Parts: sequence; C-alpha cells; structure tokens
Amino acid sequence: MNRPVVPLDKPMSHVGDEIAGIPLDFPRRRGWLAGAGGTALLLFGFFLSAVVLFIGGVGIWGVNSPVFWGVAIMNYVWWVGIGNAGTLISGLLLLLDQVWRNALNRFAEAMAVFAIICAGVYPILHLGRPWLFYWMFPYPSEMGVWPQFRSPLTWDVFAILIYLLVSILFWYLGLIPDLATVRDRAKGRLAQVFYGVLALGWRGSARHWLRWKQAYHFSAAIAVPLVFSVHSEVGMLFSASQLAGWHSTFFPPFFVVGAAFSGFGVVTMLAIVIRQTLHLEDLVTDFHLDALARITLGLSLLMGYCYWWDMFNSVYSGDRYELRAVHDKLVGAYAWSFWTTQFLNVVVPHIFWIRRARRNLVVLFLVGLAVTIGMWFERYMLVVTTLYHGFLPSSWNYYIPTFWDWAVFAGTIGLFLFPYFLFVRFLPPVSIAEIKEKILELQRERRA
Amino acid sequence: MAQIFSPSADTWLRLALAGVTLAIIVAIAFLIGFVTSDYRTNVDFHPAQPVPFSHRHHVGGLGLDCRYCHASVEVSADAGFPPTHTCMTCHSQLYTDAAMLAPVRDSLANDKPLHWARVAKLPDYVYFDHSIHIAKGVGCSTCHGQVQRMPLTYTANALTMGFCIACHRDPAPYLRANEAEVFDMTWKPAPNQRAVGQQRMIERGIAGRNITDCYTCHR
Amino acid sequence: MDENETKDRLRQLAQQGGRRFWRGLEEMLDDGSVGEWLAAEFPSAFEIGLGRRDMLKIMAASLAMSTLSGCGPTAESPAVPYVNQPTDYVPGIPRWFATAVPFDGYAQPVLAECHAGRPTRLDGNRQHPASRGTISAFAQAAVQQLYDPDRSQAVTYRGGITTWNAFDAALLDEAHRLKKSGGAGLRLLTGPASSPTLMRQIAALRGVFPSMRWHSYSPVGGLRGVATRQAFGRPLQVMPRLDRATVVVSLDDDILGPGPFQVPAALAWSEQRRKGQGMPLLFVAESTPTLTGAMAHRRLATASGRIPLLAAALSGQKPPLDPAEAAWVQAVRKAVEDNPGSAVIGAGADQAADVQALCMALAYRWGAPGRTVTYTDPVVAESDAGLAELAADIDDGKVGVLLMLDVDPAYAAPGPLGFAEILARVPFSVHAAGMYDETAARSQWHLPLAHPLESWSDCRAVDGSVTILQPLIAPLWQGRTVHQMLDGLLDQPGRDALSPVRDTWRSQLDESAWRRSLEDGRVPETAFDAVRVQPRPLPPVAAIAPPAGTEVVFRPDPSVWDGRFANCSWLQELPKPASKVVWDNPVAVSPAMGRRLKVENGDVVEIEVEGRRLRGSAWILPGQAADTVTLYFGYGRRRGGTFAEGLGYDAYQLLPVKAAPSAGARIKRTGATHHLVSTQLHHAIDGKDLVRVVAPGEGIDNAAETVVGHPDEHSLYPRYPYQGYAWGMVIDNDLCIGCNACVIACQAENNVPSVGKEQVAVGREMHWLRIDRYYEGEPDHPFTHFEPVPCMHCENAPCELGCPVNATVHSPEGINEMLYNRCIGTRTCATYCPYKVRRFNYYYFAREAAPLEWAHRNPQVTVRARGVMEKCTYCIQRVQRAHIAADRESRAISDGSVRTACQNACPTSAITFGNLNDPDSAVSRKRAGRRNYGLLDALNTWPRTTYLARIRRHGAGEA
Amino acid sequence: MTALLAEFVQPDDLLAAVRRVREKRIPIIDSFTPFPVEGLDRALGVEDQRINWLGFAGMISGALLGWFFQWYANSDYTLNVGGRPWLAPPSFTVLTFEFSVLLGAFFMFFGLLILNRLPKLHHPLFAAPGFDRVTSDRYFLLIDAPDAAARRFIEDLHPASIAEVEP
Repeated sequence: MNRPVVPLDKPMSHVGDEIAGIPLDFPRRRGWLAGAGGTALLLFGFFLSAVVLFIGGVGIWGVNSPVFWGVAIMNYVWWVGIGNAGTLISGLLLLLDQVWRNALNRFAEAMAVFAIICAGVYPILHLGRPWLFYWMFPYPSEMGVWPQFRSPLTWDVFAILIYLLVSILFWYLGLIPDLATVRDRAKGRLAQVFYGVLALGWRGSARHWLRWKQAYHFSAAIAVPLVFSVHSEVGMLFSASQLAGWHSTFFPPFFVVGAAFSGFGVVTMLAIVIRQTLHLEDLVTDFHLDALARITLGLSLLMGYCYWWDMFNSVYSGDRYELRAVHDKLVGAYAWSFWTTQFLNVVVPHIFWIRRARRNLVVLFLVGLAVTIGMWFERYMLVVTTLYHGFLPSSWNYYIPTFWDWAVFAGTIGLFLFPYFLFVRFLPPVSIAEIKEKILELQRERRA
Repeated sequence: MAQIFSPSADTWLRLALAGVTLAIIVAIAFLIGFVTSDYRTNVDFHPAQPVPFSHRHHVGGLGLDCRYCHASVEVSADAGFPPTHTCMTCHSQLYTDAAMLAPVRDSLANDKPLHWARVAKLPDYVYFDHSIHIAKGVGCSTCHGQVQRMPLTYTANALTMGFCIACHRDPAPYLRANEAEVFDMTWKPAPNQRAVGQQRMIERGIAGRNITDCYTCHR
Repeated sequence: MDENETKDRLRQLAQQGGRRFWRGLEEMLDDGSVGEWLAAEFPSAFEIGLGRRDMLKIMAASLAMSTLSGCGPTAESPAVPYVNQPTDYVPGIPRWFATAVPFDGYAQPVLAECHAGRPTRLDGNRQHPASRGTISAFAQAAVQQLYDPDRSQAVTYRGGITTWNAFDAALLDEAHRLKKSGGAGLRLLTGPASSPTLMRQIAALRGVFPSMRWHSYSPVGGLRGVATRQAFGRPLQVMPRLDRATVVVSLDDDILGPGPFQVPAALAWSEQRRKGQGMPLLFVAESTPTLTGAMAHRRLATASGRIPLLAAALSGQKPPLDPAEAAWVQAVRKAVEDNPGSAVIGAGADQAADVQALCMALAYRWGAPGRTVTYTDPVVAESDAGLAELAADIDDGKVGVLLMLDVDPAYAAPGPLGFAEILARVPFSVHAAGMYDETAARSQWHLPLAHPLESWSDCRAVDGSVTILQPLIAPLWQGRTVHQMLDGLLDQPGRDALSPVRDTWRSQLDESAWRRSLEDGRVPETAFDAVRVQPRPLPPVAAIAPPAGTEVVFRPDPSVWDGRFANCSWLQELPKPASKVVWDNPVAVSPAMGRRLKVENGDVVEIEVEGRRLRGSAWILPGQAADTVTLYFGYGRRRGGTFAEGLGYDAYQLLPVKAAPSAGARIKRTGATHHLVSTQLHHAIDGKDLVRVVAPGEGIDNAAETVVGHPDEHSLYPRYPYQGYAWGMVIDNDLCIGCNACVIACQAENNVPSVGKEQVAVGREMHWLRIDRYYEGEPDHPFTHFEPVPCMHCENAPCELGCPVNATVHSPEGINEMLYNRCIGTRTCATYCPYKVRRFNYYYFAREAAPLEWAHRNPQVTVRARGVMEKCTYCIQRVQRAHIAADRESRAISDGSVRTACQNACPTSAITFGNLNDPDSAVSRKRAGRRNYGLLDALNTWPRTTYLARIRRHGAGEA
Repeated sequence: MTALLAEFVQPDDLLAAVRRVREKRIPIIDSFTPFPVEGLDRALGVEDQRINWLGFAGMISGALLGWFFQWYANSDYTLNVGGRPWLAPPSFTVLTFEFSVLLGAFFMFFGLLILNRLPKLHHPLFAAPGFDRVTSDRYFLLIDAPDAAARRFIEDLHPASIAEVEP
C-alpha cells in the first residue's frame, strides 16, 4: 500500500473533526433533502400498497397453485441476505483484526439493521390473514396452542427478530463513544442534549474502555455465528421441503455465501456514494475499495462454485425429478432467470481481475449493482423454477407477478433507504474511536 | 466546559426509562385482563327474551326435567328449543291471560314462531354435540351453570377453547354416574370424584380416546 | 306473493354479502320462515294434499326474506323453534327423501339430503338398480340449479311481467277456440319424455283436440328409433350388456360417456371389470376422444364418416380400408371368434340409420340375444313428429297455438332451420322453462317452470321403472310443473301440482303403495320386461368413403351437455375429461391438423359448412381423428343466465337438420387468439410410476413399469403408533372412467367454491379432488389414463412440518387435519406438498356466491374465509358423525358405515374408504392386493391414500 | 477532599505518567482517553473479565431457556406433526442457539451499562476545564492528591494542564 489505510499524517483531532462534523454541520443539505424526499415517497408507496394488500388479500399478487410463494418470499430472502453481509463485514473482519474494516463497519451495520427490517415485514405481508401474525409467537393463549417449533418458518421468525435486536445492540454499542465525541463538539443546546442523552454520559474512562472492548468483541463473536445460523435457516425454509431443486443439505452454506455476496455488493455501492458525497476519501481510501472488489471477486467465484456444485449434486443423484429441476433451470420457462443470475453474479465480477477496474468508482458501483440485482434473480430462479414444476405434471403452472408484487417491492426499497438517509444525516457514519485506535497502533509501529 | 445536564438529569432519565418499562408491563397486563374478562367472554350475559322465561321457576320451582323442553339433547348435536306448542300444553290451563305470556299465545294463534335470543353461543367453526356429552355423563350444569337458580337465563361459564380443552384434557372430575345425575342441576362431585371419574372414563371408553385432537371440535 | 315483491326481494338479495364462517340454515334462515317452512314440510312430503301450495308460497317468500336477515355481517342468530314441532323431527339431523331428476327423458334416481327443510345435496338411490347409490355429475348439479338466482321468476307476456291468472285466462280463451276446431293448429313441443302422467295428459288432450300434434326434439339422441325399425321392425331400446359381454365393440358410440346411460353402463362395465381380468375387451373406433375410448384396449382414431366402412368390413363386406383400420378390424374379428356368442357392437347415435341397424344385426349375430344384449320397449315415448316438421308447419302457417314445455328450440335447433326467426309467426306461443332463455325471449308467453326438486311428477329410468318425483321444497319462484300447464288446457287451470300425478296412479297404487313407492323412490313392477326380437334381412350398407376435406362432428359438451347446465358454476368449472378446459368450449382439432394449419391451443379458427361460418378457438386434442373437427354444444348462449351468456361458440349454428356428421367442411385459422383456460397444462406422464399398469394377475413387483423406491422404514424417529382406527383410502385406477362424478360430489359435500374463469386462468381452482389425465404414447393415438387425486393424508406429512402455527396436524386416527380457524395463510404447507392437493383462498371465494346459493351449503362443514388453506379431509364430518353415533353406544364403527362423498358418487365404485387397522375391512383387503401402490412413494411420505394399478391385457395394448 | 486532573497531549506521555505515579504509590482514581489506548489498562493495573463471564452466563441460560421452553410448549399440547414424536430434539437445536445468542447479547450489553454505571449524564468531570477534548485528542489522569508533594510530583510530569476537581 503506498497510502496508509488511516490518515496518519493528520493530527488525532482531524478524524473527529471530519466525521463528527457530518451530523453537526451537514455538507450536502440540498442533495440530502432531495434524496430523503424521494425515498420518503417510496416509503409512502410501501404503506399504500400494504393497505391495498390487506384490504384486497394476497390474491392481488401473482401467487397461485402450485407457485404458492412468489416475489414476497424472494424479497424476504434477498433482504435478509443483504443484512447479513453488514454484520459479517463488521463482526467477522473485527475478529480477524482487519484495519481497513473500521472505515466501513458503521454504515455496514446500519445497512444490516434497515435491511433486516425490510426482510421482517415480508413474512407478515405475505400471510393470508396478516392480522393474526402474532399466532407465530409463543404466548399463553386461551386456546392453549403454541407455535410449531419444527417449522423452519418458526425458526425464521425468531431468527430474524433476534438478529434484529442483536444487530441493533452491536451497532449502538459501537456508536456510544462516537456519540460522546459529537456531543462534546456540538454547539447548539438541542444537539448537545440529543447526542448527550444518546451518549449516556460516556467520558472515556480507562475502565469503561476495557469493558467496552470486551463487550464489543463479544458481540462480534456471537453475531457472526448468528449470521450463519440466520441464513442457514432461510436456506432450510426451502431445503426442509422435499421438492426437487430445494431438498438439499447443501442449501444452508449455499445461502450464507449468497447472503455475503449480495451484501458486499450493496456495501460497495453505499461506500462509494458516501465517500464521494461526504468527501471521506482519506478514510474510505482506494485500498478499501480495492479490498471490497477483491472480496466480491472471491465470493463470486464461490457463488459460481455453489451454483454448479448444486446442479452437479442433482445430476449425480440421478433422481428423475432432480434432473428435471436442472433441466428447467438451464432451458425451462424461467431459464432466463438462471442465466441472468449466472451472467451478473458469476461472469461480471471477473472484471475485477483487472487492477484498474478495482480502482474505478464507476466500474465498482456498476458491479455492486449487478451483483445486487443478480442475487435477486437468483432467488427468483430458486423459488419459481422449483415450484412451477412440481412432482405431478398435472399440477404444473406458470407464475406472473402482478403490479402489486412490484409495488410492495419498490416500497420496501423506500423502507430501507429513507432510514438510511436519516442515519447518514444525524449519526457519525464512520467509527471515530476505532480509527483513532488504529492510528496510534500504526504510529507506534512506525516508530518501532 | 459547562455541564450539559443538571445533576437531576440522571434521575429524570432513569425515571423515564423505568416509566417506559412500567407502561409496557401495564399494557400487557391490561390486554390479558381484557381478553379473559367476562365482558369479552360474554359471561353473565342476560339477553332480552320475548318472554321473560324463568328457569328458576320451571326447573328450580316446579322441577321440570331439562328434556321436557330441550327434547333432542340426547340424540342430536342440538339440544333443541321447545316449540310454542310445548309451552301451551300447560299454559292453555295456567295463567291463561297473563300479560307476560301474550307473545306465546300470539305465536300459537298466528302460527308465528317465537324468537329466543341464544344464551350459550359458540363460533361457527366449533361443532359441539350435546348427545355425546350426555351419553358420556357430562351434566348440563357443568357448562350451563346453576340454571335452576336463574330467573333470567344467562351465560354461567366463559365458553372459550380454554374452558372446553380443560375438560377434554381431564374429564374425570366432571363425569357423573348415571342419567339421573347428568340432568341433576344440583350435582356435586363425589368426595372421591377423581377415582370414580377415572373408573368411568375406562368404562365409557373415554380413556383410550384422544379427545384433544383438533377435529374433535373443528371441521 | 306477487311479482313486484319478488323483484324487490331479488334486488335486495343481490345486494347481500355473505357472513364469515356461515353455517347452515339454522343460522342463516333464523326467523319466522324456518318454523313455517318446516311445519309445511311435515308431515312428510307425500302426505300433503290440497291447500299445500298456499303454504309453500309463504315458505318461498320467507326463504328470500330470511336469506336477507341472515346474511348481514353482524346478523345475530336467534333460536327459532317451531310452533308445532312434527313428531318425528329432530333438530340438527338431516332427513332424506327419494325422488328423481329427469335427464333427456330418463329418470336419474336420487336421495336428497334435506337440512331443516332445504335440500342441500343429492345422493344416488341405493335401492334403485339404475343407480345403486351412485350418481352422475349432472344429477348432483340439480341442487345448484334449484338455488340458481338467475332462474326464471315470473310469468311474462311479450317480455313484460304479468300474472298466472292473466295466463290462465288467455289459455282458457285459446282452449275454447281450439275446441271448436278440434285442436287444429295446436302443437305441443317437448324434449324426450317418458313421464306416464305426461303421456296420460297428452292422450287426454288428443281426446279433446283430435287434430293436436305432439313434437319432441333433442339435439342429441339421433335416429335410434328408425334404426331399430329397420333392424327388428319395431321401435326398441337396445342395451348392450357390458357386465356380460366379453368383447365390446363401439363404432363412435360413447357408451361410458356422459348422458342418461352413463351411470347404468358404468355400473355394468365395472361389475365385470372388477373381476381383475381386464375384461371386457373393449374395441373402440371413434372420431373424437371419449371416456369409452380412454377405457379401450384397442382404440382406432378414424373419421366418423368412415364408420360405415368399418361396419361393412365387420359384417363381411370388402370396403377399401387403410392399413390401421384393416388391422383394427382384423383384431376385432379375431376377438369375436375367440369369444363366440359373447360379443356386442354398437354404432353412434348420429350414424346413419342403416349403419346402426347393421350393428344391431351384428350384435344379434355375434352375441347371445337376451344375455349379451337385451331389447326392451323404448323408455322414451315416440312423438308424432320432430322439430323439422314443426318448423315446416309453422312456415305453412299451420300452427296456431304452440306450447313449448322445458325446451329451448330458439337456441338448440339446427341453425339452418332458423327456428328462432319463424317462431315469431306463431300467433299464440307459450314457453315454459326454468330459465328465461333464447326461446323465452321470442315467445309471447314465458312461464317459470318448477324445478324437478320442487315438482310433483313421474319419470321412467333407463330400465323403464317409474320414480315419482316429490317436491322437497316449495317452488321458490311460484313456478308450475309441466302437468299443471297441461291441466290448463284440460279445463283445470291452476290446479295443485300433486293431483295430476296422483290421478295417473290412483288406479295402480292405493295410498299405502303410493307411500311406499315414494319412500323407495321406485314404483314396483314398472320396469320393462325384455322382449324377444327377430332380426330382418338387411341390405348391405353403402360403404362408400366420405368426400375429401375436413369432417365436422357434433357432441354435447361433457360439462354443460346441450346447454341446459350452462348457468351452473359447478359444471362450468368442471374440467372436461379430454381437454381439462373449463368455462369454454373448444374446437377439438387433431395434432396432425394442428401441425398442418399451424394452429395451437387457443388460436381462433373459422369452420365453414355449406356456406355457414363459425368461429371458435382450437384445442389440440391427442387421439382426435386426423381430418375431423369436433364442435361441442352448450355454449355461445345469448340468454340463460349470468354464467351461461357470452362463453364460447354456438355449435348449433352449423348443426345440419338431419343430425349426422357433415363432411366437406373447410377450416382455416383466423390469426386471432382467445385464451382457453385449462386446469392441466401438461399431459405427458413424467415417469411411468405415477400411473402404473400391470397385466391381469400380475402385481406391481413384476410389472413392466416398476416402482422406483420403496418406503424406507429407517428414520431418525420411531414410527408413529396408530391404535384404534386408521382411516385410509384406496382408488382403483382400473375402474376409474374419469366421469367427474366424484369431483362434483366432493364440491357439493364440502362447500367447495367455484372461483370463475379468471381465477382458474391463474391457477386458483379450489377442487379438493381433481382427476389427473395423462397420455402415454404418441399424440396421434395415445393411451389415456385417469387418476383421481385427493389428499394423500401422508403419515409423514411434509405439509405439517412447515406450518408455524399447528394449523395442520395429524389426528390420532391418521387423518391429515386442516384447521381453518387456526390457519394464518403462510401457504408453506401447500408449497411443501408434493402432490399439490392443497387449495388456498386467495380471495373470499365462498362469499362471492349469491345469498340464495348459500342455501345449498352443507351445515356440517365450515365455509372457509379469505386467506386460509383448505383440502380434502376424508369427509371428516362423516367420520365424526359415525364416531359419535358409535361412541354414544360404546360400540365400534362397522366397516362401510363411513363413506366419503366421492366414494358414494362413483358409478364404478373405484374408491374404497375405511379402517386400515381392521385387516378384514374392504380397504385393507384392497391395500393388501399386489396392484396396490402409493403415489410418489419414493418420497417416503407413507400416504394413506393408495392406488391400484390399471390392468392391461398383453397384446391388446398398442393402439 | 480534592482530586487532580492532569491533561496530556500524547497517549504515550499519559502511559509514562501513569507508570511513574504508580511507582510513587500515589493512588490513581482513573484515566480518560478518546479511545482505548493500548496498554493503558495494564499500566493502571485494572483487570476485569466480568463482561465475558456475563455474556457466557447469558448464553448458557439462553440455551437452557430456549430448549426447555420448546420442550414445555410441545408437552403442554402434544400434537402429531408429520408423524414426528412430540419431543423432537433435533428440531429444537436451532431455536436453542438463537435464544442463547439473544440472552448472551442482553446480559453483555446491560452488564456493561451497569458495571460502567451508565447512563451518567451529569458528572463533575464534565465541568473540568478542557475535559471536552477527552473525546477528541487529549488524555487525562485523575489522581487523589492529599498533599502538596503529590501535586508537585505531578507537575514535574509536565502535563498540558492541571486542574483540581471534585470527583
């Protein structure tokens, strides 16, 4: 690396000035208003389509028999995947003590939190009788009936909920010292109180720091296996059935990889946008982008391996129905979803073998986008190609999403982006204390 | 640097947090209370009837048998309501000009049936069968309460799934000896009820059956 | 009640919505009506004499009113006892009445299940040989027709609403005028009729009006009478005995297909088939795929116009045949020689009379007359003349008064007759029917006809035995019976419905005999005796090949017949056996023709016959004769109800006056397309173990197509122990003829909603029991397999594993339970189900029925709301009824005392249900047989529903 | 009694000061930094593993809760689901793990707040001059200063500033 990952040449206070300055004196007010306004509209669209859905019933979607699950479940899996990567970047890289991770973890975690919320609404939206969703929770009802704990759906309900809580804790834990920084730099009374309360009166005591580090590492240590478990369960949602193309022990790891992959795509896009708009070039350096690109490339290779290994499994099994599932993927009515996936997830990222591409913001962004979309198509491929051709040819049918399927999807994008805009505007988007810590570390190394 | 917060701020913050927690607890408690309240479960619900029929008088006082009016209770799912004719068997002789009985007389005269308000209501997806309960020795008063003490009939028990399932899980305490006891409104469990109850479960083939199965009541 | 009231009520009815989880009349009709209604129902229907009609009127009114008050979303449901409760009535227990539903002049004997005085469902009549407890889809649909809100509801004169009195008066005048002229110009037009009362009345009419003429018309049925005259010199009803003949040859004759003969034929066929030898050997040569063809050992797809050649060849002549035909004829002759004295042959009703006659002669020669084929007097009486003559007379102005009873000639007459137009020339035209149809719109008078379930009447079954029709409910729309109409001409206007029928039988049946025949649903000693016949020498048939070009054959639609069921949503949504198309009638085109014209399913084609053109959308039908196009009746209606109108094409436009296939037609594709909706898009068997075939005496283990996997007993968990009862079902694929009776039975019993064309198009049909149809072999002459698929009730149910709220679990007796009230609609169960037998209420389908239709819902079964899953429950309500009855007396449920709806209806008894833990139960014995296999048993789901492999005799296989 | 708050500009100066002060046996109350300074806790001689133990305890209790809750729910209303026995431990493992993570996180987080006595919005140190830079680039040492000698000793360490505070 010719340039350091963290700004060593500047005084310690610089990092604080730069990042704490963002919430206190936001540089791009007009642009922010535009973006927040637009996403707020999408959010409104979400509530609108939800109301229409509850009044009209799931019949307004394209789901039918045998394709009882449609876009809703795809989006669910998609959002969970994106969320998972946030935690992986933050937690896993922390445990691996990756210096460059500190510039990214904060908004990766934020991404995780909001993505999980988006995922969480789908299991409720897609219910036939959504107003009874609370029957999925274990509470002492007068019926004396409990949830069915063998069902992957029940697992998912808990997994998503717990994952949301843990990610929020993890996120907030990291925020506390930085909120204190913002508090101490705030001039206005309102800002002081707002950040003061959120900072809980943090004063950087050595003992506090000691426990904080333990807690922070501990949360990372449990968050990472949690991520694996969460997306494994999402995988089991499919593999617990006996349907050809789903019924495979290979699904949990397959899904975890996919989750990380899609998430890195989104993080890449966010990193670029935030870096450019908020001028964080010295924190989010080319090295960071390069690292993201390399990981994306690596994961894409892994994805390709998963796809084709999964199909090899099917072919190797020799089972007639598995073979047909493969056939449908390759040349069936929904083969386009498979090949789009292959192109966007497996082919496109290979551009990152080229060094210049890894440093080119436009290329990076586009590839991130490609991966994100590609992962959506993968879910489409997984859900539909298996369902539209069941075991009995008599029940075969096709699936066409309706306007309202797409409306809800667009809505959830608002549900993700609008809070994200708020986060960027009012919270320190990069971890201050952790970067300083690394600065001292590197300074000492240099002296030594 | 000046303090942002006054010394009392912490107290206020802690109070606020405590307050929120408390509010949540109270809300849950209220919810549970409401769900199980008589108001929601219709207990003690006295509907207005076309004729202020008194079970206390007819059952408690005169000692009429349930089946005199609810004739099909032993053979059908429905206990059945008495046709006007049944009322008039007596009331063509007794209280023939009592004002309160005018609707009954009109009903017979104009061949227009009486509209009784149901007291014991079940949801439409619950298929309760009187005959089998009678046959197995579950008495009227177990669900309908001390009807012979009711001047105006009202709901004695909350007919929730909890109520039904409790008995279906453990029928022994409610099983009565014979027909006479089944229709005896004043029946009290025997001192060794559990023992005899379990004995009766075996005799009547209840012991072997799983009657908490969903399709027992729902279809 | 007068017409205006009726109209108001109807309007209000139309505005009513349904109520969540509605159950039974007890709640829906809880107001004054119930008491009166029941009171009027008692003492039981047959004792009510004069003065009943007034009573019934009130009831009809109150049904309307009560529906009103019952269906409000917040309707409180008071308890409404009788004023005087009938002695033998028990609240909450259904009562059964025996009656019959006439169909093309033949009685279909039924038992009607009545809840609180309202018929909700029809079963077959066990005591009647023409039913033996089984029933066709058409007969069951009568209940839905009864409550059809589109039924004709008022007397109209020139389109305006008037009263019965007005009509009676008008008719009286006409009658006086006619008396003077001896009835000159008086014409009666009916459908095929066998009713003794009607015959008596017609005879009486002839007495009063000597020169009256009786015409009868049916678009199907054809020239049987003429043919029997040629063959035996007298009108006869010829019955091939499928239960005795070992070789059955059908020349374009759909013996097992829909129609009045289907149930008796299926009963007989299955009787021999059940012996497990794959007999009778069925040889079918047909132009268009039928159920008979699907059952054939050897099927030949050939033009209907070439049937005479085949007949000639079989009779020993040497007509020019192509190789396939020659081979088929060869096979038939060999089979006939191998089975001396035990073969029958029949030709289709629309074949030329001499061809039919020839086949009758052959059947006489090949078989043992009286044993393999029996002859009786025709059950359907012969009228003076047909429709063509009537049209001619109208043209010549010979017709003054025309009474059209329960017929719709303006719609169903052959197009070339132009009957709809000439009808206007009749000075005094009266039309009586259940619907306000095309003819009603063109007649001066239209009269609402009472529905068979509302009527006193009588009718002969296929064997000639008479069933007295008794009303199970008051005429909902103050309709009158046919007999009451004719009473009007016999100076007895407005007489009650019972009297004309009772008069007919007063001499034969005293009061007790009358009662008994009502209770049994059959008048003793009325069946026709077999007659001995002498065949007459026949000239050889003119065996000339038909002219080149496309041939058009006409068939009644398998679901809506000639159009009379067109407004019945059950039947509209009933997949047609061959195409599985619903809510439409396709133009059946052979794969070869499809290739030639580059036509695909749904492409609109234009057919031209003798200058008349017709457009319909094509459906490629495997097994269709190469150059033959099949048109189906019953669609393209301009009137006749909200469901009936505007669907499909009107085949009658092309129907030639002399019913026969028309050759030399031209067909071309128009380029337009019209989406035909089918419930089964794929037909090739994907892996032969879905439908298995064995040779006689063989078992699955050594079958040609053998099982892939056997249930694997090794599991992480112990196998679940089922003490007590273990309910299971076995379906014998060798007996299933794909007649759809079970599908409708299930729908009627379990309140399964119809969802409409649009919803079926997106794959949301709700049938709990579907009949899968698979093709084997090449599309030009495939083998057809039928396989009814209800819920398998797997012991390792994949669906249950998926449900997060325990809304679907297993009963201790092994039934896969579906709890509607617990279901939140995650649809995971349906996703996990390998058989895709689960159905989801994407909308509140049940509520979309008109309030009046709620009257035929089964009070024993919950009506499902929006957003819940549903599926076959093994008719749990019946299991529980038996359970409670048995448990009350602490005895065991005897085998056969629980019969599912589908099992009850099945004319071939292909379905068996019972306790698997009882080794002697019928179902256990079948399951123990070597033909038993589980669908997709390699998945280790341990299904409780299993199948018996189809039997195919070696050598007979290739088509 | 009063305490002394010494301000340093470089983290390593703070470390050096801490070592010297401890050699002198002058009681140190606490030290404040913008970020966890490597080696500071060792220099201060503070040793505290309680957070990890709390988290661990949380995970154990979570696992127990998760498993036995499922056990209870299934035994409370025993149903035959897909032919499986009512007690199906293999399918319980997933939620057992989820619950252990949940309680682990909770114990750890709230344990942290309690051990750190947070939230503490008002603290005398906030009033100390220049203490607002503790979250930016200044490093503070807080010691009990009973006598002048100690104070002098601190001054010899050349802190950026010294202030008397009421801890």
